[in-house]
Amino acid sequence: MENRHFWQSEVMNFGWLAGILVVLLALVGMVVSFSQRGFISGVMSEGQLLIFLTVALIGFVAGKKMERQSVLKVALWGGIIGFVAGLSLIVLVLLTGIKPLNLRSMFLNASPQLVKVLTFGKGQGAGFLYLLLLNILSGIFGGLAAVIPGIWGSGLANSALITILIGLLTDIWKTFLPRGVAKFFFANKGFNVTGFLITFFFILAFLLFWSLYGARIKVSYGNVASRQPKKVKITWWVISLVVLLLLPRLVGSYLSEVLDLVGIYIIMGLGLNIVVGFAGLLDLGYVAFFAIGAYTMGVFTSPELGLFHLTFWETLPLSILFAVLAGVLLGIPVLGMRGDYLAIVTMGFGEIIRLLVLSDALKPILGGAQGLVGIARPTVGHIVVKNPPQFYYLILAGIFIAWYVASALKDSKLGRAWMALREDEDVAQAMGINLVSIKLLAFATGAALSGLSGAIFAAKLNSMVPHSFTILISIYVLSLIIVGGVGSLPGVVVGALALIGTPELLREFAEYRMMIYGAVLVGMMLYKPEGLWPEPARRRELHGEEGKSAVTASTAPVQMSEEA
Amino acid sequence: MNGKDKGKVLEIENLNVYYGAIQALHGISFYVNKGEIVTLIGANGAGKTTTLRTVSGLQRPRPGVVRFLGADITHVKPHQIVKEGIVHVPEGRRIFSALTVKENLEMGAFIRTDKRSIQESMEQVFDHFPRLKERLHQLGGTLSGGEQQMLAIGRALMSKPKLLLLDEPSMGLAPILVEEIFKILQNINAQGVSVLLVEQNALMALSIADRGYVLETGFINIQGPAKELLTNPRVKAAYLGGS
Amino acid sequence: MWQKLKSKITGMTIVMWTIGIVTLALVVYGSAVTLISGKYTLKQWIDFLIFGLAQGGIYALIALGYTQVYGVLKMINFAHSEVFMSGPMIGYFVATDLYHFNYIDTHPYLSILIVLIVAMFVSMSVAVILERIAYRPLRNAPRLVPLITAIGASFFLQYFFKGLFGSNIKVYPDWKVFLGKWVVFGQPILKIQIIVFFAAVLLMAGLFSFMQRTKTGKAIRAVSEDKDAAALMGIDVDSTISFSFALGGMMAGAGGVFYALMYKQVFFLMGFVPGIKAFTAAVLGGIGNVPGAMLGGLFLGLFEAIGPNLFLDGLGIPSPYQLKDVIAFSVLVLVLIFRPTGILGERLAKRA
Amino acid sequence: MGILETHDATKRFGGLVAVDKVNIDIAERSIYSIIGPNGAGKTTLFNCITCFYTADEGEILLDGHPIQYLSPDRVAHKGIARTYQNIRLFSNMTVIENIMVGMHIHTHYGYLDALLRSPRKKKEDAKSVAEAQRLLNFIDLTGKGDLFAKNLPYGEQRRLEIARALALRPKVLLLDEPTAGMNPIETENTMHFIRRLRDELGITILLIEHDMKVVMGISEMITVMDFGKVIAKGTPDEIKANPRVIEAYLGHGAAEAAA
Repeated sequence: MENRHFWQSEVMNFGWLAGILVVLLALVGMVVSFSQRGFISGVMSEGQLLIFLTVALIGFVAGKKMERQSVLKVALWGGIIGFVAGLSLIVLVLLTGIKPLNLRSMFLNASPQLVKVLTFGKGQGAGFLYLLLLNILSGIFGGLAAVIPGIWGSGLANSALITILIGLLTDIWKTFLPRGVAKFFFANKGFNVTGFLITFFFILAFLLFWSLYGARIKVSYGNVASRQPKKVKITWWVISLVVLLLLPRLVGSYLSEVLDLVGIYIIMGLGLNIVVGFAGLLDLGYVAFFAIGAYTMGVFTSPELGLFHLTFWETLPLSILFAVLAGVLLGIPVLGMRGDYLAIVTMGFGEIIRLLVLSDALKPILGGAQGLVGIARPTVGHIVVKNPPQFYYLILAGIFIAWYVASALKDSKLGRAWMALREDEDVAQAMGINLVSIKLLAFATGAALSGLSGAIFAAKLNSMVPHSFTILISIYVLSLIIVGGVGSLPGVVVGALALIGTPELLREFAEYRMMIYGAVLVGMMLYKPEGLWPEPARRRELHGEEGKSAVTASTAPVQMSEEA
Repeated sequence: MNGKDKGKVLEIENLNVYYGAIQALHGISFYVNKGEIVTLIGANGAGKTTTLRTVSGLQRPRPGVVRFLGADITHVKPHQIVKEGIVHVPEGRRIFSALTVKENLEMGAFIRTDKRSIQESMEQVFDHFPRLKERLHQLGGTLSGGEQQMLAIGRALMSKPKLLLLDEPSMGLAPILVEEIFKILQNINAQGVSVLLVEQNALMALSIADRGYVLETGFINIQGPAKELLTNPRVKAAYLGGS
Repeated sequence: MWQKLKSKITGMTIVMWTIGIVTLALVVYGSAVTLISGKYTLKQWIDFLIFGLAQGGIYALIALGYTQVYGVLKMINFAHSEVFMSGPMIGYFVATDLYHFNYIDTHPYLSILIVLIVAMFVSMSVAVILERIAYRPLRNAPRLVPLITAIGASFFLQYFFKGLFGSNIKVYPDWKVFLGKWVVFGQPILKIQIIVFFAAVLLMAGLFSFMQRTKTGKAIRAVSEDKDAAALMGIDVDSTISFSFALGGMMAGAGGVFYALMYKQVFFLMGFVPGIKAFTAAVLGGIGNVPGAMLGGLFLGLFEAIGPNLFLDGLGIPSPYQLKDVIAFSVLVLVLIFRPTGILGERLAKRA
Repeated sequence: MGILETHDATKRFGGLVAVDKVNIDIAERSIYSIIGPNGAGKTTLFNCITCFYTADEGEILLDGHPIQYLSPDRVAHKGIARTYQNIRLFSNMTVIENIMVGMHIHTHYGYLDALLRSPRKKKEDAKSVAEAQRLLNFIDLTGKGDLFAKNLPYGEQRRLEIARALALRPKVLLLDEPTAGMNPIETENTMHFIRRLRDELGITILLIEHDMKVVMGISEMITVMDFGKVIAKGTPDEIKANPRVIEAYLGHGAAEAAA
């Protein structure tokens, strides 16, 4: 260490990393795009926040890595990291200014707006100083959050994160909160300064309070819960049910639309979770069944083709039936395949279905590239379900069905057989489990739920085009399962809210959605493969083990390699 | 014999190794002197292979220390440990079946660059195992079990090791071949290579070794000069089939 | 014997064989109809053939990357299609600059070499970085984990490039020397297709002899077979794996430039379809097998170039060319069902 | 005629004949051991009997009926269960779930029952849980049902694997080195346990084992394999005295030493 040059030292590695990351964030366009939104009105936009958050994160990681060092040294490191990151951005700004280089001919986003955002609109002198200072502060903040012992450090980090989350979703709060309160906290775009400070310090205070008294509160609540477990449980159920039922009224039409979309993905997610999560069969052609469900709905109800004239409710079982048939048909050839082969073949299937739908060859029955219009709306009594809040209830019913199916099957011999299949196919077979039938049942059940979801989707849109059924849908669903926690039912909901809901609320995200999903998939697999909301059993086990045997956790991979 | 008291080549101290929740080695310690043949004997699952894998860096101890010629190599990567001078002939031979015999031997000399001295080493290997020369351009996978074992040992010698780790060289071989291979091992040892030999075939192993350790479920329970172990009643009962 | 046979026939095998036989019958029938109708002239068939060879050469170059990585890690590098895309994408900026300085017209061969080297270098770097960040930490994780990472990395890279360079289709400049046709045995043939085919073959031959002759090549083969044993020989397994990613990346980068020369355009999603097809080619030839990948690539290219006109047309399907990707994917599925080890792959004994 | 027989069972891998015309004949309610050096083909024979591999030649008869062409799950239905040399539990499932997977074929309800949570499903599942608990008691793991299998200590994992096999209610239980990696006391307990399986549950046991003390102590009949072939067969006393066995299994020198 001693004889290495400073520029090659560890802190500089972190510094370069931070520098490269922020420059890439700028070049990829996220910084500018997010800057349309304010975080703290007039002080910092979300684009700028993104930079500082990144720097703070790197500072945090660096701080964690040198936990035993003195606080002062960590702060110095954080500062250096921030400095390097800031400097990199300044270099970027200067480069964009060099005319003959014409950076913009290559990097679309090396634009005057980027320069403006990076220099806080204050020109190169003061702007650079600002940028550098804030970067340094972020680095120091991240580093300190990592090393300050006990609740203070984690409290700082957590309250910053929570505050940021609140700030990102200001539009939602504004619709919920009374106008006066909203005005006090939030400006036209994002927080106002007082709102930000109050929120941050309130959360910090709350976290500190909780760390001091939380355990005691939990114990006393636990007493109540353990004395009357059933009562508490029922109360919770009733409350959540009421909230679920009232939700569209509370949030209005636009958010209902978002909820509908999330709901459609939850149904699909619950279905794919059976295939991937329970049975461990990685199916990337899942969108095919969604498409089949949707197209069945379209073909049988659309007056445009004029082939059939069924209603929504008459077609719904057909949608599911055809999806199931397709699930079994596509399942048979892939029975003998494992892991990656299965993934790529199912992906091929998904593409085949899409290409067939698109082709001129099948245009007379499927509508070709133009798609279908005039798909039937569901009717309940005399009510035609057509606006988002109405569809919300239909979708909610669908979710309940899907949830019920998934949880009933999971808690049965079939569910156990699937898990055994996921764990060790050969041994599962030696236990007398017929692999063919349980694999096909997994594909079929998953396909049924996807078909259901597709049918609702088609009816909701009223019209559709083949381009709605690309591989991206499969990837969305897979991502949300993984983010939520493979095999976990609540995880599907959490995953769908996070991955489908957020980008809808933060429109700026939408453009970078796939990039973020990709990064999230990689990041989850590297750092949190069990997901945000793992299966209850798994969680119980992980908690029971905390501290008791750190040994087990860290040697698990070794064992895997041994078996391989 | 040829200067077996020049000091320790390999020193193992308090080695603990885990697979998941299962502890395979419980703080074992042993050493190999320069020029010695030392054998580790024990039943299946006793931890013999794990010990060798830990010495050659394929497995990490927690905690434990492996010292080679006085230097701590506990956390050195496997390929660098080869450069230090330890070479491990794994259980089941593990020759590269899609590479020719010659290519297998070349891989053995991977860490060396001087072509001429590599050629010399190859000649030496052929001295030990003339049969390999006849099969030079055959694919490794087409060799018989005995030839594969010879190739595995020959390949290991190509790196000019100071210490040879052998895992069950007798496995799956006819007794006559086992004797031939053990004789060659003695020759190799006579040329100054120290040997750590893991064997189930306790009798054969002890008959050529200087010292031996008996490994039982991750513990070293008996140790001593090979001659003594051969007559030790407990060893006899458990591993030599005597009564 | 009969009992043995009977035991092998289950409902599933019947279904699968039915699928196979029906497919075969359709192909034969369609081809017969097309050939008898004489809809296409010999010249057209030759055009299809040459195009198929060039296309196949590109598939083969990409397929080599899948095979290299599968060899050493036994996983499908899902993001390889983005490795393929990244090279020609950056190469485009070099090519346009060269074009603006009029260098392409004055020094066509030198400038294509520059573009090629840049593209190969970029693809190589992407492949190596990918391995380092996304795969290496997961070397011992359960199989599904690195696969999901690979999928994630693939989509990340696509949209990362979209973010950096925009989503518009970028048109490669023309190399005048590659335009037009040559007359071979009285048949005019597009220059570019011939050049691409031979360049691809040359690169593959280079790679093949590298793998056979050099120490590093042998080390890659050793690592493919047995990582632990290779490490015990003193081979640095990590860097050898990196190296095979690098080789695969370079081949894909070159393939990408050829693709860009043939189709004149690059954009951020260009990798997906050639990627999955090249994977098909790798499986077709026997994944993990270098000559297999080459053979599989050429075979698939030919199949795809001739197939739609040959048998789909005969079946009376309108605009059969739309369905050429369906053919490729069907080939993948059929190969995996009936000969999962591919043309050159040997059926490995299943041992505990 | 025994409960399990092989007639000239043969399995090849390429040029290697891993199991070469092996004939064994196991009497009902007996403990039968197969011994031999590493790589002798014992585990391959197990894989042939459980139809994980299809024997290339020869017959495998259970209760006089050929089973060699069945799929592994059918063989399990017929009454053969096994454990593995390197424990293969469903490590991310709980202990009780592992056993309940073993009961799969004895849990009689279908897809619709599961979907509708029918009374029959509830009854059958309750029965399974009760039986699983009973098995847990039998292997001394009472109260550990909710732990993940991977977190049990080694000896308990071995026992759990046996319990999972017992859950299939097999006629014949194949144990692949059940005492590997155990200390003498654990080994002693395991021997006792295996005897109980036979005596209390009436199960026929086929054993691969290296520990001579175990083999000689509990088996009624022994077959010795080497290079895929049977080289000796007999009672423990006969085997102990057989010079060919001593030579193959213990090495050339041993024969002299024993002499």
